[in-house]
Amino acid sequence: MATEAESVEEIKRRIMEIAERMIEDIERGEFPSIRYPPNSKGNIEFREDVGYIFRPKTFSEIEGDRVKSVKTLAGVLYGLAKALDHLENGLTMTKRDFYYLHKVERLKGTLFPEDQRETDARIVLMELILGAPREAFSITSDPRGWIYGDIELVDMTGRTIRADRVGEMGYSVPPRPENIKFKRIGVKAVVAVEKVGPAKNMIELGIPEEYNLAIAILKGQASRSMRRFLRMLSDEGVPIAILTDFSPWSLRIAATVVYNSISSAHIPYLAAPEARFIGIMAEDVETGFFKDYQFALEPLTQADLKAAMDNVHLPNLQHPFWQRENEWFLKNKKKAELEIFKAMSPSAKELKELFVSYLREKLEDRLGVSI
Amino acid sequence: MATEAESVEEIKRRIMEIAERMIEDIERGEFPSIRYPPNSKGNIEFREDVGYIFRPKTFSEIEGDRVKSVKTLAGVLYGLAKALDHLENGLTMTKRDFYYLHKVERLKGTLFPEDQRETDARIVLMELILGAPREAFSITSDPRGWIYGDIELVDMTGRTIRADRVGEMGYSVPPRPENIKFKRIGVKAVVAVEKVGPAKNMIELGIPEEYNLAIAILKGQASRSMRRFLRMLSDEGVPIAILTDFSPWSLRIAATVVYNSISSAHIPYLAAPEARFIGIMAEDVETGFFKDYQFALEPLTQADLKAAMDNVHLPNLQHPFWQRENEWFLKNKKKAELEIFKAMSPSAKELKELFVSYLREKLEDRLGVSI
Amino acid sequence: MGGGLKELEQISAADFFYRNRSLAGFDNPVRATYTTVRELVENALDASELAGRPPKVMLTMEEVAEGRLEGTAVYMLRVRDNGVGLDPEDVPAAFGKVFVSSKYKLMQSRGTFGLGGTMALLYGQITTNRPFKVITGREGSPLYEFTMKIDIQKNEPIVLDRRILAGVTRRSMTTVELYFEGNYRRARSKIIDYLHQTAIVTPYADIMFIDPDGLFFFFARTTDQIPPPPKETKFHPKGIDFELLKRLAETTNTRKLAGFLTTHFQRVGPKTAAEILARAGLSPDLSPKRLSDEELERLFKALVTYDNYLPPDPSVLSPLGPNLWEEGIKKELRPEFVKAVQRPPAVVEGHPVIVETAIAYGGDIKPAGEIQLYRFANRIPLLYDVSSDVSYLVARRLNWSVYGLKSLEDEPIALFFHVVSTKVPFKTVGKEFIANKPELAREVELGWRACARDLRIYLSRKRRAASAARRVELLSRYYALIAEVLEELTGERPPIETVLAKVARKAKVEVPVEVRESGDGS
Amino acid sequence: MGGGLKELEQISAADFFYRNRSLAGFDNPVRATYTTVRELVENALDASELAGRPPKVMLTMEEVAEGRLEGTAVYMLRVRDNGVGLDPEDVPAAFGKVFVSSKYKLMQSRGTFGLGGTMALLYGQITTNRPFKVITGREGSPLYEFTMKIDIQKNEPIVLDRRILAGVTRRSMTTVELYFEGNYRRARSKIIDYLHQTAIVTPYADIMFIDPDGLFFFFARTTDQIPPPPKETKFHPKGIDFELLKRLAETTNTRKLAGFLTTHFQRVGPKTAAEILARAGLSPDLSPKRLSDEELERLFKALVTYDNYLPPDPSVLSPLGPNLWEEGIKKELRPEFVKAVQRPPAVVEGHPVIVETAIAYGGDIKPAGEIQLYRFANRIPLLYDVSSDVSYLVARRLNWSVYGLKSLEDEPIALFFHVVSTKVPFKTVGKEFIANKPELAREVELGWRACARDLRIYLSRKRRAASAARRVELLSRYYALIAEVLEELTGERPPIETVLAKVARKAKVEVPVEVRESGDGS
Repeated sequence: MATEAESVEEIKRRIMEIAERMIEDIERGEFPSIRYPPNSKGNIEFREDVGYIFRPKTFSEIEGDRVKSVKTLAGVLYGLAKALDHLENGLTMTKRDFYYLHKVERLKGTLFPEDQRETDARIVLMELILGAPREAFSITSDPRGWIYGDIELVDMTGRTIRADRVGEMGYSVPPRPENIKFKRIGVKAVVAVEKVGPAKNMIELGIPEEYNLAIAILKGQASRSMRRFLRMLSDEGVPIAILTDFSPWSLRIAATVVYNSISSAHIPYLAAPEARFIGIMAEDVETGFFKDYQFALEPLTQADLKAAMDNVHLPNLQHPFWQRENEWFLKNKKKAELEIFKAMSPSAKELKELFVSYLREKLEDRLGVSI
Repeated sequence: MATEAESVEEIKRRIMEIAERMIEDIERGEFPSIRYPPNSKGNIEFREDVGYIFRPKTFSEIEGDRVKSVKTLAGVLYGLAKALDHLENGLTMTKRDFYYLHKVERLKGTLFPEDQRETDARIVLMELILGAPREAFSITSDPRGWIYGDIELVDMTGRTIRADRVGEMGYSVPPRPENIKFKRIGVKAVVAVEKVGPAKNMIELGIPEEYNLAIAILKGQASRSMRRFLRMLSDEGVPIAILTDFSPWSLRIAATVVYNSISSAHIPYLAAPEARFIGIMAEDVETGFFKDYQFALEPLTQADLKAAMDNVHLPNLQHPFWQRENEWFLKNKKKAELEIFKAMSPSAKELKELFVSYLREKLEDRLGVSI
Repeated sequence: MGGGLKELEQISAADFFYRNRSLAGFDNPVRATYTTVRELVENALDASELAGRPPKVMLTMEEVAEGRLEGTAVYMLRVRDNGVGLDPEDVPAAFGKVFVSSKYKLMQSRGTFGLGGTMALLYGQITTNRPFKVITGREGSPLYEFTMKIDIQKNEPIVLDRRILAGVTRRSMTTVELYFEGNYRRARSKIIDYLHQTAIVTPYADIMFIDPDGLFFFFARTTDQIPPPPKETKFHPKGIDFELLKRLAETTNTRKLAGFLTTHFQRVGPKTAAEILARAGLSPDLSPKRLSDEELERLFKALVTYDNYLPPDPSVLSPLGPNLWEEGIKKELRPEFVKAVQRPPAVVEGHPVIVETAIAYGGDIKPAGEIQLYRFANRIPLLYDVSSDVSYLVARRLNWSVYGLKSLEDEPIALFFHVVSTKVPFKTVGKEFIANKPELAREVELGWRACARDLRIYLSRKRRAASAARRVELLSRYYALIAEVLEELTGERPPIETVLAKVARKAKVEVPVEVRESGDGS
Repeated sequence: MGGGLKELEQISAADFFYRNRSLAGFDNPVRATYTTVRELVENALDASELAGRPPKVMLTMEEVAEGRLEGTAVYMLRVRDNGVGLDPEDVPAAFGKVFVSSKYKLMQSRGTFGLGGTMALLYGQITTNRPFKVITGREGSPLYEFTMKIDIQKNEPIVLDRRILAGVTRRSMTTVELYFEGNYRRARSKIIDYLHQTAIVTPYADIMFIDPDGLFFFFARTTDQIPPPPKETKFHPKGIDFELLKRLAETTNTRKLAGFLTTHFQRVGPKTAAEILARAGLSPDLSPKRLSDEELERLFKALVTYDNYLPPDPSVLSPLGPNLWEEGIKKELRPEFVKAVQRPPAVVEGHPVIVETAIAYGGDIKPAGEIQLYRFANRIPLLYDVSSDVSYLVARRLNWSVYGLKSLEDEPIALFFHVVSTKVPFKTVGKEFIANKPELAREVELGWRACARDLRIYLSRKRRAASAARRVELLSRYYALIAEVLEELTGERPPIETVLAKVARKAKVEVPVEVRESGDGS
């Protein structure tokens, strides 16, 4: 699935092109500048069917003759040179690494950074200039997330791995899943679970084996690599279900998997528009599955409430479905967590039954998958 | 390696014994009470050769006739009943799950919790009463940490797994590593690296394969499961090296692997006293490996400084070695991070050489391992 | 001084105050309205108390015309007291002159400069140009009515009319009636507050007020007992200055220095007088009136530097006493607990001082989100500048938690502070708050501590009773759960009723008839 | 009033103040020391200015004996001015009586109650019982020396000695010499501060002070120009009260009412007078001295309710003027920038007011972590209670960021505020801060805004020049790096010197000779 934009050779070519254009400018007696499409609101569209798309209409210029931007210009150039070097040596770096690449003698008085925010901001700029995610030029994020289930894949080293045979957590999704090829997919669907506890319980209860499901463990907000990985699975035709808490944050977690997020809207292939939300909903709490367990709801914290208020304006939550859910928080000031399944099962015996009946109903209803 | 204290049957027996003793008390017309050794300073010893050991000299009583402790008594009893239930059904739970097990109708007016701190505190009490880690009675922590290298192991499902053939991150250490059996260990040593970036780079540079090393990725403070796992490897005779930043926190990270920590001092088999510190040291910065890169040091944050001041009194850092290192922070108010290797390598080419020469020197010097 | 003087002219004391009326609290119509009421009420209370009878003060205020400024009006104010009344010969001087005061004697009194009442009359005259009336009589004698003005430039009374209203006065009384321009609307809450607090500190007085809107306020007395009136006293030698000594020496009737000292000063007996005169190098037989300036100065030095006097005589002071004060607080605030304490006499800057404190709790007192502090000086309520007062500072710094109180702001508690002295240590000319002198702060602190100790005992008794009952209820609830869980684990329900009955007996409480069933079986 | 009066006695004005000396700032030895110096300096400055010459004030203070209290001492204070001197006949009344004031005229002056100087003498006498001396003479006439005391009870001067020191005075002068008990040690910093701030607002005065430790402080004048002296003026009809009208009517020399009005009031011409008398129903030909009380009252009502007067005449005021004030600020504080602004006259509560403001920046002024605010009223520095002053409130609320200032506390900036009026609207009797009247706040705000606009222009010019040079330096540095990285990437070093030269020419700055080499090659 690696696209042209992300192939190593293409990235190298683009970096060299930028360098040469700068030299030409200077030789003409002009200050060099770099033009790029900013990830401003106007350049980002949101469509319910495909999520965020980056469609530049306006462009910005990093102008080399201005005091305010000459540091940015030099910084981007230096960053691109370092990225090229890493690509050529097949090495990755973290954002912290990138920051340290600026803590060198030669950059004193110029780019030697005050703190990491400076170099982090420049990474986004490089993404926009190169039109590629930072992983494409070797700056990876901390890996987070596992997948457990009957999926066979070939990873960058060429080895074949089966995701339910690599330990009880399953397969750790790597920072750059681009390198993975799927060999065989033996599951009916992937259930991406927000929290480790419930996901682990499903695995312990044998649900993946018994019902032919894969369990993806997000551990909070889905990481970029996990989102890319789920999109790759979706592109293979696997139905993706997102199982989250019922909280203002969980709406965002789900929507980010489906639509991508505004902060990474300029990066393609992070959205999985075919994925479906099967998390807890207002209806489940009010009149459905959890109606007798209202007392087990948690109050919203101040941060939760703030998130709910912000949700009102988030473009990827504008669909009436999300807004209706979100209104519930603003009105009731409560949330339901996946752990509520525990509060419902007086003894551990009942837990499997509860999980399965919940999954059965939601998978059928939202993805047409029968288990 | 599972000890008697942690075997499922033994735990179940102990729980039933407590219940029966309470019934006997009540039948005698007395209020029941539970006696346990608190994890107070006096009950914890520290020895440089084995780390923290829990050796109770004084005992506390949860008294059933006192308003202040009757809630604790009821809470412990209820918690033990829930643990027994999970053990009988082969299911784990998180601390959050345990909290939710208290959010039930029947506990209204008694144990229905205000917030999770209440039930978290009770877990520690249960550990002390049962004399076993919470994992033994099915309350597990979030998994964190990987190991990559030529190690073959058999996990709880009975499958054989080789830790350098399960993807580019390596094998995810599970929440309860007790269940693992080692089949073959092909490495000269395990290097436990604090941070993901440098660890990942070592793997990318082929260092595990080329030098017969395993890389354990801690991702910050080593999780309880990782510490148990490293102890298990150490018990198999594998030299363990701990590679951290040079910061007040890193001293604690290293010492916690070697000696265990005071907060879990009552839990056995978490320390790996044979493990050796190979992280960055004051000497390295002042006159050694990094002496020309002082400018790449980071200033201590307020939190860092506070940690350094607290380190002065931490029992597991009382050895003159740690105190000398710690004094450096108090004096210089700076720290060195592992990313400094990046600041030292003008191009990615030099990085492997730097890593290898550092590891070679330190492994030889601290563990007598030649690579 | 210097070269710029022209048209030199001496002005009278009344004239000076006319020109600087803000000094006495008449700086704007609102404040002037409050000050006018206050000065006349205080004079009326003083008059009645000196007569040794429970005061009965009746105020009537009517709006009679519009004022010149926005929001102001001309008011008629009539204040009647049941004091002994005045001799008609004294009336013109008592009401028509500024700066009448009694001679070289010390006595506790409410008045501020001893001229407040006259200033109110002066202010009325300046703003309305109307005369004021004084109706006064003594039981059995005729009742007189004077209609008067004040000649401000000369500081002299002008009697416009003097007549006999009745041949025989049935009950002694004095009524003052004046017109002034003010603003009652905006002064109203301060005035009512002032009367309410006056009632707290004067529980033996009936105070009635009919305001310009026709509303009737009645602060009724609940006791007949009045505190003993203050006595006059001589000066303590440590509190004098040279000028005073000179005047005493000029006007004394004594013939010899030794007698002069023992006659005019307290704490000076023949032996002390002899020692002092020896130190001054003066013969005890010298005539005080014939002393040279230089001799007088030696005497002065000897008097003020001598160190073996007893402290000033406090018998001159008239504190309210704990009983009366608790009475006043109960009647006006209806607390569930009140405790007043009178401190022993102390000395502040050479003057005797008695501090009285009280604490009230609960009942009609509700938490107010701020410290509720009532302050009084010589039985006058202090309404302004609370946060600078010594008592406020003490209230803030005291560790109330020792007495089982979490916070003064959020509990139903009110604090009271009364300072009684021949010279109240006010901090400012406005006389609205008491200076933060260490000796005084100590008195306030010790007083409140004593009150708070009683409050702690009261509160802890109350709390103990509540907590014993709560204990039985709580244990019952938890043991219901414990029994249930044990039954789940072992199949056997332990007999918790026996143990519970034991505690209940000890606490003298019933066990809840049915040990509560939990809702969610399992 | 009421029944308790005994031994009635009238006391004199001097006696009243003797009994209430805290009113005038003599409440303790420290404050009394400061007040004594201040009152005498102000009298001296007034005297010299009225003589129309740059003041030269010389103070000497010596410790002559120990005081009675801990830390106090007896001091001799001598203050000499270069005013026109006094007529010897005027001396006793001018110095030996309380409440001498000029007659029914309004004039801006420094004095507080017009009695501060006398109070200082009185205080000295009370505390030391020593006489004071006045030495005065007019150029060409004899030089007299008076040795005096004050009879406090009678409020009369006592001249102990009067002699001629010299037959001919060479330069007019007055010296006052007195003894008092005080505490210079603790009053020292306040006194020096007072003199320093007085120098700011009186740049045309030489002020010298030799203190009890022998230290010499000299605040030298830097200009000969003195502001025009204030004029006397008549009352504005809106600012009078009935009492005043009555006195004017009694003492006037005019014969007819029409003339009376135009003669004694400002803003009243014949036409206005006629209108007012018509409204009062009084004939213009009536004699003012023969008006009945009732007629006078009608006249009063008509005068104060008439609404078409012009506002009060501000020519009576004597502001310092921007030039003199900037001079004073420059000489005492040496700022790098100063701007003073004089606001047009305004009216506050019927009295004319002129506000002067100034802002100074940089130089010897350093950031102080708090607002540096200098306040003056009729050329007197105000040293206490800054945080309640109207100007402080305005300084806090003004949005200074509009003028390129981040914070008053952390920048090297000082604010100045001077209010000039026939009646300065002080808030308290202590006369230490100015009331927060909206009209006044507006004047202060507009004044500072005008100053701040100039400051903004100054600062932005300064910043622009610095930034052009910085730009060239900065671009050069970054292009050295850019060239290096490009060379690493492509093997080709681009000719950055050309482009850099272009900017440098535009900014009129040299390009650094060598474009800086980076340290770490790669």
